Amino acid sequence: MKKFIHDFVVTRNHHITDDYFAIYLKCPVSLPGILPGQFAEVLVSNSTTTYLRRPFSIYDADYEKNELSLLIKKVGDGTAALSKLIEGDVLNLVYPLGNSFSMPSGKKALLVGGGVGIAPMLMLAKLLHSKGYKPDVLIGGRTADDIIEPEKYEPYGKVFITTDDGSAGEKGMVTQHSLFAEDIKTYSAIYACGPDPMMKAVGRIAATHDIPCEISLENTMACGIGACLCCVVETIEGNKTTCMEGPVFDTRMLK
Amino acid sequence: MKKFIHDFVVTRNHHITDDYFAIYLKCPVSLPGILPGQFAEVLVSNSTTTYLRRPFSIYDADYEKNELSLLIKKVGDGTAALSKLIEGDVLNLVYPLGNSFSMPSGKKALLVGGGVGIAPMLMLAKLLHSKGYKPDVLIGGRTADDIIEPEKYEPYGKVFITTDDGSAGEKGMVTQHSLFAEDIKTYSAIYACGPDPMMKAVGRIAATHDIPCEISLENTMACGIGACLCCVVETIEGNKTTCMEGPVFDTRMLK
Amino acid sequence: MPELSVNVHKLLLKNPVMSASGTFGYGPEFDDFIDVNRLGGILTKACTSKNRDGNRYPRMAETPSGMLNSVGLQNKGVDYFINTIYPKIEHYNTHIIVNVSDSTVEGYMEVAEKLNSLEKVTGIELNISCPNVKEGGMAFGTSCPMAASVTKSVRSVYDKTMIVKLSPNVTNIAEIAKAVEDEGADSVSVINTLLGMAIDAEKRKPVLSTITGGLSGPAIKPIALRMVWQVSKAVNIPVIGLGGISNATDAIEFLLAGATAIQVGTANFVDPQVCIKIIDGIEAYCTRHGIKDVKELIGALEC
Amino acid sequence: MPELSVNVHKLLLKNPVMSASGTFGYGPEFDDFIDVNRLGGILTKACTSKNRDGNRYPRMAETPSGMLNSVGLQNKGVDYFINTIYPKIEHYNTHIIVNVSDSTVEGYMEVAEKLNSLEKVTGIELNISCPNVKEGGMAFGTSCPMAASVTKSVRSVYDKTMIVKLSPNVTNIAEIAKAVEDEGADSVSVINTLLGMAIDAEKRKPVLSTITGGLSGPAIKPIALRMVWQVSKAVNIPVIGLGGISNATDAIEFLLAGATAIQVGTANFVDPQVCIKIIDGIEAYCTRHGIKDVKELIGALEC
Ligand SMILES: Cc1cc2nc3c(=O)[nH]c(=O)nc-3n(C[C@H](O)[C@H](O)[C@H](O)COP(=O)(O)OP(=O)(O)OC[C@H]3O[C@@H](n4cnc5c(N)ncnc54)[C@H](O)[C@@H]3O)c2cc1C
Ligand SMILES: Cc1cc2nc3c(=O)[nH]c(=O)nc-3n(C[C@H](O)[C@H](O)[C@H](O)COP(=O)(O)OP(=O)(O)OC[C@H]3O[C@@H](n4cnc5c(N)ncnc54)[C@H](O)[C@@H]3O)c2cc1C
Ligand SMILES: Cc1cc2nc3c(=O)[nH]c(=O)nc-3n(C[C@H](O)[C@H](O)[C@H](O)COP(=O)(O)O)c2cc1C
Ligand SMILES: Cc1cc2nc3c(=O)[nH]c(=O)nc-3n(C[C@H](O)[C@H](O)[C@H](O)COP(=O)(O)O)c2cc1C
Ligand code: FES
Ligand code: FES
Repeated sequence: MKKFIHDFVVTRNHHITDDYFAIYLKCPVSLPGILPGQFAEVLVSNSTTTYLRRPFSIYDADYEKNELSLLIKKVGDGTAALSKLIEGDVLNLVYPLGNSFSMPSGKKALLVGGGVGIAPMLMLAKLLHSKGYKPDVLIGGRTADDIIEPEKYEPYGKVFITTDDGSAGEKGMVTQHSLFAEDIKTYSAIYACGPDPMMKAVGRIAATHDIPCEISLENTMACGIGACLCCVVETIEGNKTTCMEGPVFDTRMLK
Repeated sequence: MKKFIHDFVVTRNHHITDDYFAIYLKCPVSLPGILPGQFAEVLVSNSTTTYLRRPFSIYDADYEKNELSLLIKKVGDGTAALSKLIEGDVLNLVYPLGNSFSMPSGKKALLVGGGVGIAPMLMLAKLLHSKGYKPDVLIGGRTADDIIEPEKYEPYGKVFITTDDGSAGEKGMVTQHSLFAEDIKTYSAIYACGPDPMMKAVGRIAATHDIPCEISLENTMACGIGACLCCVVETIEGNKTTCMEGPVFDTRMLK
Repeated sequence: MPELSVNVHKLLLKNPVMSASGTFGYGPEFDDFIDVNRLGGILTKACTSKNRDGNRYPRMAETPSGMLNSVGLQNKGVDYFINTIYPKIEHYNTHIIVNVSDSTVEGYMEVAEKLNSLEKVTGIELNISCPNVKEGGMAFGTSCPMAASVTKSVRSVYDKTMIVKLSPNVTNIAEIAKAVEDEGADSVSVINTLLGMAIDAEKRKPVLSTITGGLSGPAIKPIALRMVWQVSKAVNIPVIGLGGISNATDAIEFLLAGATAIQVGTANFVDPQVCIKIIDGIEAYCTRHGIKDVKELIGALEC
Repeated sequence: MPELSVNVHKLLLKNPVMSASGTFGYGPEFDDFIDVNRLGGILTKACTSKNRDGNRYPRMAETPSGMLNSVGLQNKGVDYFINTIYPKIEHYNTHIIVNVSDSTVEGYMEVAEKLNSLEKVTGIELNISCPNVKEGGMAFGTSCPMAASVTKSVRSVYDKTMIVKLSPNVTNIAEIAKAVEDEGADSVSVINTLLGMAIDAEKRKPVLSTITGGLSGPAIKPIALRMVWQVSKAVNIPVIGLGGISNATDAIEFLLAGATAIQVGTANFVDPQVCIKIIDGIEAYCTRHGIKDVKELIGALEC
């Protein structure tokens, strides 16, 4: 897929909670096609301490409005600076980067997002739904504050929630959710994105039940376009770049 | 004089021309006394390429409003970033720094400002006027666009203008202005701030007529508080720091 | 239109701007963003005698105005380069210069010898300065005798333009430059990365799997510029300057300091179009200053 | 409340945070902004045997995340220090360590000997690494025999804590550290500035009057951290870490890498209160991580 570099204009910076915000960006030309799981490398030009671009999954793409959005969690200086952008500010993106999720072999699919790891799941849920699949979306977080915009997924599938402290949905880790106990075998694919331990745990359960499982990795990146080889992950076929050959990997491929 | 470090709040960023802007800043506590010629070291926190603080003369101080202002010319990344600040933004200042102008021995004084070098002259004109002196203010620039807010000086003295291209006031360099030809001996002090060659030229004329002349230097600075010894100027008494023993120097002292 | 071409030994570059090894892939990675043919040359990712997996992840850490990397020469080996990569890049209408690395002198020689016959590979850059491999790498570049020895050996098997890329992690880089000049280097590139380290204070662990890594980016520009200046005064062969170059002004500073050409590395990650902007910016600078030929700028610093 | 005190040889510092030489004046420059007594120590501006005017203006250039300086040891000489400056700072309730420099071994010895008797100067830091003077300075710090010789000579006339400040402009800093340890250094500070250069492309001239200058600030932090790590593994005396430290996280990284104490330099220019913020930040880190004594962090990097 062809990659672009464009100056987007911020149309809205929506502060969802203290820690999470969604930034809506208008494309200066007609928005190119974007696949679920793809990401953008964002130039942060309003932070004195951020040098490299920052990678973010594309949260949503609206081809009618020519807009895409990013869902971002404040974790350091770069994300803090992005949270301060306001309508009219310009943001330079290199995009769309990376591969995408593959389609399930059967009807039902389970989408698991932990915290901000939910970001790539919205476009995936939409696509699955539009193609006639039945996605279930399981959103996990430490507390209710980490369950971001769950209503967005409702048009496309059933939404389930877990929190570590039980402040929303079932109490416990995502992998402790009753879905994994009861219905797990009914899924023909599992997709997960979130903290490493969470993705590993989901992968292990999927392997036990022999369900194909794809996870989206967040390896640290310098270029995002396959030029630096900084973002590699060890696979059974050798090192692969997360930015080009990922970020989505079949867990059976990973070492 | 005691120095302070304070987070000021931008109350207005007044874009005077494409190149010049005046930024008005509210002090979080009661504004300490500021002398004409003193400056502030400003932390630029919205530029990725600016590391050290930037020194700017204090343009004006309004003790009733608890505000001070800076008059800034865009010359590089730091000043460009400052030009983008908007109402409500926070700006950290170390101030008031440096010495001040001394008072003339007789009634009449000539204040000469070239381009943004006019900045320290406003407070000086005010002070001289309030103490009963009669300041004449001569503002020079390349074109009419470099003659910034001349009306501000009118309440305090007579205002004269020169431009290199004659687009405003007399045509020529400040030192070619008729004031220097006719009335120069009537002044008991000359004060100048602007490009180096201009200040040197003014100093030479002052010396010829044996008029005390003080100029405000803009040596590059790292600390602004006498700690680094980067900003030195050679004087007949040895190296002096521009930030502590200056920025105002009697031209007879300089080598 | 000012003349932008420069000569690095036998290579006539259409302009002084090349991409630095390891930061530009092999070229096609940037096809979506720029016309790669506009560059003066492409320095490929390091090529070694055998396949190398490189170091374990994590391989990079951001630092103030820069980054550390410890990629460690990951590549599929010279045969793979010749058979699989070369056919995909030989169409480029610019110099392809292969960055040659290895752990042993024999390894360097093997790679160079095999590349000698590739028509469109008009030169090699001997990387005797990689800080990210346990054996060889930087060790070759931090002592005069070793730098001389690898240069001499490769020279004996390689006919075309041979550039030697120097390590900045030395007391006296000019001495090393002279040592490789004496053994037949046609040019030197100055500098490779500075050895640095990053620590995750929360985890109390190094950020990189290799503990230390190579520092690049604007942070190192003042050091690189100084070294280019020192080396260009010490040798008679052309110096290629690099280290932190991010815009045309930076590039011109390196030319003034004595570089005949420059390379752009880490800046490609921040702006994949930066090389073209630098070429255009150099041209604009020349026009603005009435400079007819960019060669007038080389070493033109007035001290 | 975690214990923050550390020992550098005979000096008990109330916390590991000191100000770096040449960036903090003599202390009073910061009285308006902080309580200087809270620091673990103050390293004064360099002190030489005779008055020195330093280099000509311009003496500084901003660089990406850093700066170059070529102040060149401007000071009024050791007698002026003793007679005029010392009385103004002896009231401080913290260690005053004088940074000692000169062009000759005899000059170093003269300064050290004269300082030996000042009660409140509890140590000296031998600056064998100043890149900004024509004679002496860095030359002493870039070869083992010279570093050893100046250390040995000053040791013979100075009884109290003697720290030697090392130059990063070397191939192997650990060797130099060992050389000065062998000759009686009680501690080493790592690092002084890296030799760099800045050019004004418009004027085609060097920015600094001295052409080259010393690079400091966050830009050099990864290099400094690596060198502290290398040196602390090589010597048995305490290492004082510095180079780009700007916040408590940076400081903790240096402790983890093996530094017993740290110095804050250029960051004082950007935030004159930074030293205090770093002390408070180290305390907060210890509390948050359940660390009872900051000494537990020294060299605690898990590799
Ligand atoms: C393909 C991809 C997609 C991503 N999608 C999203 C997204 O949709 N929304 C979102 O909020 N974030 C996403 N991330 C993570 C995001 O890139 C980082 O949070 C961001 O770069 C942090 O920048 P910062 O300057 O705020 O923090 P920094 O100051 O750089 O880092 C702050 C802390 O976060 C840690 N950190 C930074 N980056 C990473 C990383 N990639 N992996 C693990 N730890 C890291 C650092 O070690 C440090 O402790 C994605 C990352 C990748 C690689
Ligand atoms: C005591 C003092 C008072 C000042 N008062 C004012 C003021 O009231 N208003 C105002 O607009 N400016 C003033 N200046 C100058 C101002 O500090 C610089 O213009 C500013 O620091 C430039 O920052 P920048 O990041 O935009 O430019 P940079 O990117 O740092 O520099 C851009 C260009 O300007 C040159 N430059 C930068 N600083 C100086 C300097 N000090 N002297 C000469 N050339 C320089 C650089 O060499 C470069 O060519 C003053 C300077 C001093 C020392
Ligand atoms: C990710 C990365 C990989 C690199 N790989 C190589 C390499 O394979 N061979 C080499 O000689 N230099 C390599 N370098 C060094 C660069 O070519 C260049 O010398 C250095 O980064 C300084 O230039 P810069 O600051 O413009 O990046 C690499 C640098 C980076 C950042
Ligand atoms: C303006 C300036 C002056 C300096 N003067 C001295 C000095 O006199 N003696 C010395 O040993 N180091 C001197 N240094 C070096 C610092 O003490 C320190 O080693 C170096 O700046 C790295 O630390 P930093 O990055 O925290 O500044 C000076 C540094 C600067 C920026
Ligand atoms: S981030 Fe550079 S190759 Fe993936
Ligand atoms: S700017 Fe540091 S002493 Fe003047």
